[in-house]
Amino acid sequence: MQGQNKTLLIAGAAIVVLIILAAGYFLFAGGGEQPATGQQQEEQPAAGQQQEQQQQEQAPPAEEKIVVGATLSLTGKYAKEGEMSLLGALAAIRWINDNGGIKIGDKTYMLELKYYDDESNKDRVKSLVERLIKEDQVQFLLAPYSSGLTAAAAPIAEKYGAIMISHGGASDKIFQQGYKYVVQVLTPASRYFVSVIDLVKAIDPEAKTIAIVYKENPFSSVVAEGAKKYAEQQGFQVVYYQSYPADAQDLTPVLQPLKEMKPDIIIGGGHFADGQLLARQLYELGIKPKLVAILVAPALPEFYETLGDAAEGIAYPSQWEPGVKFSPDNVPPGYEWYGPTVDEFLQYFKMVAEERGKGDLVPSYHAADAAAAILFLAKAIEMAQSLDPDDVRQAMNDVAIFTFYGKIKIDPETGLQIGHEMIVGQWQNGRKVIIWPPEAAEAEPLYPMPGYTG
Amino acid sequence: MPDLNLLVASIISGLLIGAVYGIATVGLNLIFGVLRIVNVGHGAFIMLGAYLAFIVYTSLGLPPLLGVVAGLAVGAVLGLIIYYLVIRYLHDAPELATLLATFAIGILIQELVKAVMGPDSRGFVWNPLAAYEFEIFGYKPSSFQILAALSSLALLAFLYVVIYRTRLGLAIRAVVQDREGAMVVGIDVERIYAASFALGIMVTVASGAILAAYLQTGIHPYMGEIYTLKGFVIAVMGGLGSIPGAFIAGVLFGLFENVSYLLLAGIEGVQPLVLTRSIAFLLLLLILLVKPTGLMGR
Amino acid sequence: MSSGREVLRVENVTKRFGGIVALDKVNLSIREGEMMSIIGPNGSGKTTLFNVINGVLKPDEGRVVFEGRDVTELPPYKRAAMGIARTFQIPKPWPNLSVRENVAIGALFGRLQGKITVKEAIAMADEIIEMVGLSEKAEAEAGKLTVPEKKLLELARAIAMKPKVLLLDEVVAGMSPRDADKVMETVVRVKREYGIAVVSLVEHVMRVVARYAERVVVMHQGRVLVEGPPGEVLRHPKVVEVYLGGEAI
Amino acid sequence: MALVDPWTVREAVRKSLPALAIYAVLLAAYFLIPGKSQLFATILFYALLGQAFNIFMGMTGYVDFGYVAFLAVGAYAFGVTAMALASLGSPGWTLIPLGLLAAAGAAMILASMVGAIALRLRGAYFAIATIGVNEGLRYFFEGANILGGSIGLYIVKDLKTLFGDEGYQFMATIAADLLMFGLAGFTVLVTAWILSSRMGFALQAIREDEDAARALGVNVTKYKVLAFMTSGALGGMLGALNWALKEGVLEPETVFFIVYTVEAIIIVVLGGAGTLLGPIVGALIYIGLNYVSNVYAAPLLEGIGIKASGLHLILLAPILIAFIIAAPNGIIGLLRERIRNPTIRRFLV
Repeated sequence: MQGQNKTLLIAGAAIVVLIILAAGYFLFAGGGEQPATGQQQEEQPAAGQQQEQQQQEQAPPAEEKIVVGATLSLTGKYAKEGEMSLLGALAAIRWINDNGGIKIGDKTYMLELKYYDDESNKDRVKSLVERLIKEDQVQFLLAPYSSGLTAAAAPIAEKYGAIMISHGGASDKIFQQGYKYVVQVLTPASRYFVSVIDLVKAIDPEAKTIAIVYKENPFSSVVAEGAKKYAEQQGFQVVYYQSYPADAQDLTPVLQPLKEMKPDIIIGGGHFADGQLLARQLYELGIKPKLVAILVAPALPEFYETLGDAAEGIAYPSQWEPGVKFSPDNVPPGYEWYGPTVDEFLQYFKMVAEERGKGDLVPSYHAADAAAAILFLAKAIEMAQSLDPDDVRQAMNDVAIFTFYGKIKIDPETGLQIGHEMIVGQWQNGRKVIIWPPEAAEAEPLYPMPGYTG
Repeated sequence: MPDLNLLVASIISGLLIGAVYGIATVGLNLIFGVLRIVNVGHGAFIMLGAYLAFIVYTSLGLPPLLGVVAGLAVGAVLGLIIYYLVIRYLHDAPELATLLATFAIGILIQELVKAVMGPDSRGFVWNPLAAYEFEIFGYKPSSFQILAALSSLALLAFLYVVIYRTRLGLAIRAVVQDREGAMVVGIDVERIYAASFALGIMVTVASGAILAAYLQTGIHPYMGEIYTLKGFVIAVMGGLGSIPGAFIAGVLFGLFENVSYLLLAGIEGVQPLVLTRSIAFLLLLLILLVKPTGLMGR
Repeated sequence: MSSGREVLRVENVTKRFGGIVALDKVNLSIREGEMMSIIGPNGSGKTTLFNVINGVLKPDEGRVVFEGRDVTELPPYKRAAMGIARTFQIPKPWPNLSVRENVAIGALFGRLQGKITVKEAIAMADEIIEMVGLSEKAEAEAGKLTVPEKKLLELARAIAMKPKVLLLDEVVAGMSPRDADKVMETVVRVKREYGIAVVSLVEHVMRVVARYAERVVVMHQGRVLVEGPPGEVLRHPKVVEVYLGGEAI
Repeated sequence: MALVDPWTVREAVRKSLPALAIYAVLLAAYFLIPGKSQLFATILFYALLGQAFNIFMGMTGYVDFGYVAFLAVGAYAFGVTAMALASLGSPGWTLIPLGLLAAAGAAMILASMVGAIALRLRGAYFAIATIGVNEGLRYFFEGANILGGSIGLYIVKDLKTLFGDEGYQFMATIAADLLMFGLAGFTVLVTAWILSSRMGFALQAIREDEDAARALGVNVTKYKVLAFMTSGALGGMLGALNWALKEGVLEPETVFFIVYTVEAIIIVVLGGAGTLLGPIVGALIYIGLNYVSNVYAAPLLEGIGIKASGLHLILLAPILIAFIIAAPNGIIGLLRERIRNPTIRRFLV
């Protein structure tokens, strides 16, 4: 009995192991031990579809290429940002390739994007990042969206020494954790409202009180904290500082006291849906300060489509707007021009969007953020004259470029972005216009907002 | 002491949104009552209804509340399809299997809607009676909020008529009470299941349209998730399977969320609106402590 | 006739449900190794009495004394561990567990709770299953048994608890006379072997009562009407009147 | 009562062998298959999530919809311990035992508090009351600004203080995964022991018919609470390892994310509730399918011109539905029904 048991045990265990191995083989056949060129996933271009953009942005043959990896949130709560990031990155890559690629010594490299959907879920990110690095042989990565996802990816990228460029949604705190290879191209969350506050201070010495109403979320809480601190430094009085839960459907309770309080300025918001709600309910409740500035939501065309009159006069801090006037002619001292002009970027964006059946999309700043990450990387590689991540990371410290996106320059110590500045946009007569900084402005600020009664 | 005007405002807006919460939960409860299935994809159907209202208004130029009619129609078709394609096979399966199935259905609907409508957050402005001012004890709710709450009541009345005044309703109630008994007296339980599932989905999709008319912003493929959660809580608060219970609990939930804000607003150093969520869930636990089967559960 | 010492005493137990008095000052005493039948029409309070004895219900007044200890406030599982076992009118085996597992759980959590290993419990289960004649079904899922088999299983499960008092709720209802006899023979054997006191509830099957019971208690509208040996009781005029509707057996 | 009854021990060992074998294969794959270690770590995480969840849900039939709260609380407890030890200047290794202890302890405290209220409830009422606990806690962290409020707790710096830069790298990538393998082995043994002991029988009786179990002498409350606390403690340690140690950033929004509970349910149901192998098989299928559809299938479809973000979920959802219709009792359940061979059946535990 006992001896028989043992045999059975061993036999059974063997069977289980075999099943698992077989399943494993089935699952991973085609992965694993291929030569590591980063090309095995490439599809043959179908006949007649020469420039068909596939999941990998294909490089013209006979040239070497550099694969940039990305985990993008194409599904889940960051799906909108993910879509924009994808198109923005593709547009920048296409522009670089069409303009001679990246030269290292006498070799020319074409860029290529390899990406997967991370479902906005941090427990998907890890295996995908590792796959990008180890199997797709990627050494340069666009970081996933949001600080939670970035934190999940960072240790793995660090382990393999791959560079991760943050292009969205990450809290400043990520850059205080001592990661060596994580750098940022967009203005950090804590400085989102700096330009708005500067604007008010510059044009209205009378304005003294600010109310902050924000969404309780890792990103917008940092934005609000930063805004409060900066406003107080600038001599404003923050008279109201309240948040609402991430999925709030009704902000009336938080907004009601503002009717009596009559702050000069109201700033806040968080994301797409709640930003619309905030603007809408301020309007419904008849709360009319001199200026309302809201995060994220107003930057999209849907904001006006959704709200109509309620959108009129709403300002917003933005990383970038299609109307910006950054050009090779107004490069600030200490910076050098790099990459496409604004028009070129818009044109390339349209091109890649059309190929994916999204021709009518207008790029949001999330698209520009991702494109900026690509440009920053390309410039750093060129400066390093090397594909070694350590060299490139070193070179990134010295990159100071002026692009269609504005200034890009990082803090060598932390990787935090210190060059790029927010601009301020505003809805005027159903159109988004840039109102700040003055050198980029398309129109005078509509100030105070329509309906302000004092 | 909270300001009296604020209190009145909170109560009224709580009642209005509460009616919408209530109707948005009734379908969940109907399906649970008859089929013993917890529809984890509930929110996806609400999201679908919200998009219907959006399309009815922005593409057809009709009042978004007509999305309720579209919702009933779409819900009926969808409900039957899902029932005969999936749910039918899961009668004898453990309860949890249906949980997985409805979750997958929810994901599928979300992703298909996203493929068609895009990931953007949509909305519209619709205030048909903007010229009139409604004033209840000094509080002025918008006309669309009142209309949405009234539509909730109308939809509830529709459901009431179906369940208490028709042969189908009688059969449904018989199955809820005792399915073996119903079978013995010659009720085709299979068909009643199908009909109840479809009816539940109909009401849920239609309630999504009402919700959209009330909120008018934030219509996106993932908007439903919070309503799945709230729906569960409200359903249990009211007593699983009880339709009036669901509605009453919905109203209570809305009321409580709003009024508890005023109490919390006095506490230093906290974020009252965020904490109202904690309080609402605490209320659920308290109710269940006193009555483990919810307010109107058996 | 049994003359053992008293194991269970029900004292002045009253239980009300709203306005209905389900049990009205009921007094009962059961001795070791005794076989008692409680009869009474539907609604006479028999099952309520069982529920009070076994702890599912708490009485409004009165107390339940088991082996000289007041157990009125104890939860069912503690009473089960002390030696009160029961079966249900509608059998409640655990449907997805095998017959063996069902019975083994009885052994593990009955009076031997904590004194028996899992292995011993399984061995004991097999023994008892054989005794009640379910050996062939030992591996089968309990849910797939026929109703009489389920009743046997419940009996086996209760026996495995090694109880001092075994409460049988309509254990032979709906069985053929042959099956009923088989079950009762088993009960009698167990009773003799282990000296268990058996209390069985019977609504209709008077033949069984007459044949196996040593003492009969008749309940009516929540009260004990008559009590005594079956021969006497079943002919008692009061019993004939209220219970048998005037017909003598 | 013999706690270490030799028969129970033998049974437990026998029952745990197949599961341990699978984990051993996973561990080998983790080291040997290049570029897939994080895939296997992810499978491991979900298998563990399913297993820890299963101890309560699979065995008692109670679905704790707020289960992720245990992981979250465990992760926070670990995080706080790390911060405390870093500020005290303790040696790095002390974090592992102390942090895990804190995580398990915090989760058990939560379990006993929740259990006191919610375990009186039955079925769906219990399920949804526990959602209330999870969401209530999350909003409490955010609204009352507990441990960083909605911004969350960042402990990477503290971990670096404790382990040094190199050491942190090792802890966050390899050591965290290895510790999770250890936890997996431990969880298998605990589960197998429960299944082979009185407790397992009691829990099964409760799952099948709680009233009958009570009448038959099972101390229903005690076993429910025991199982709940065991399940919670394992969950707490899992959260500590996978989120606190491995990622170093804890945000209420992502650690109280209810989707993890739903995924735990999916994994347990796919594999077979109440079985030891079920959650592991479920995780292999769920994460395997997700990975394959994401990494291989979706790009293939894009290659032939079908371009839609979310494509792989559109593929995955119907497959999951088909799976559950074909095997409503899970894969292990199906195999048990189909396979009559007693030798193989012995290993389908």
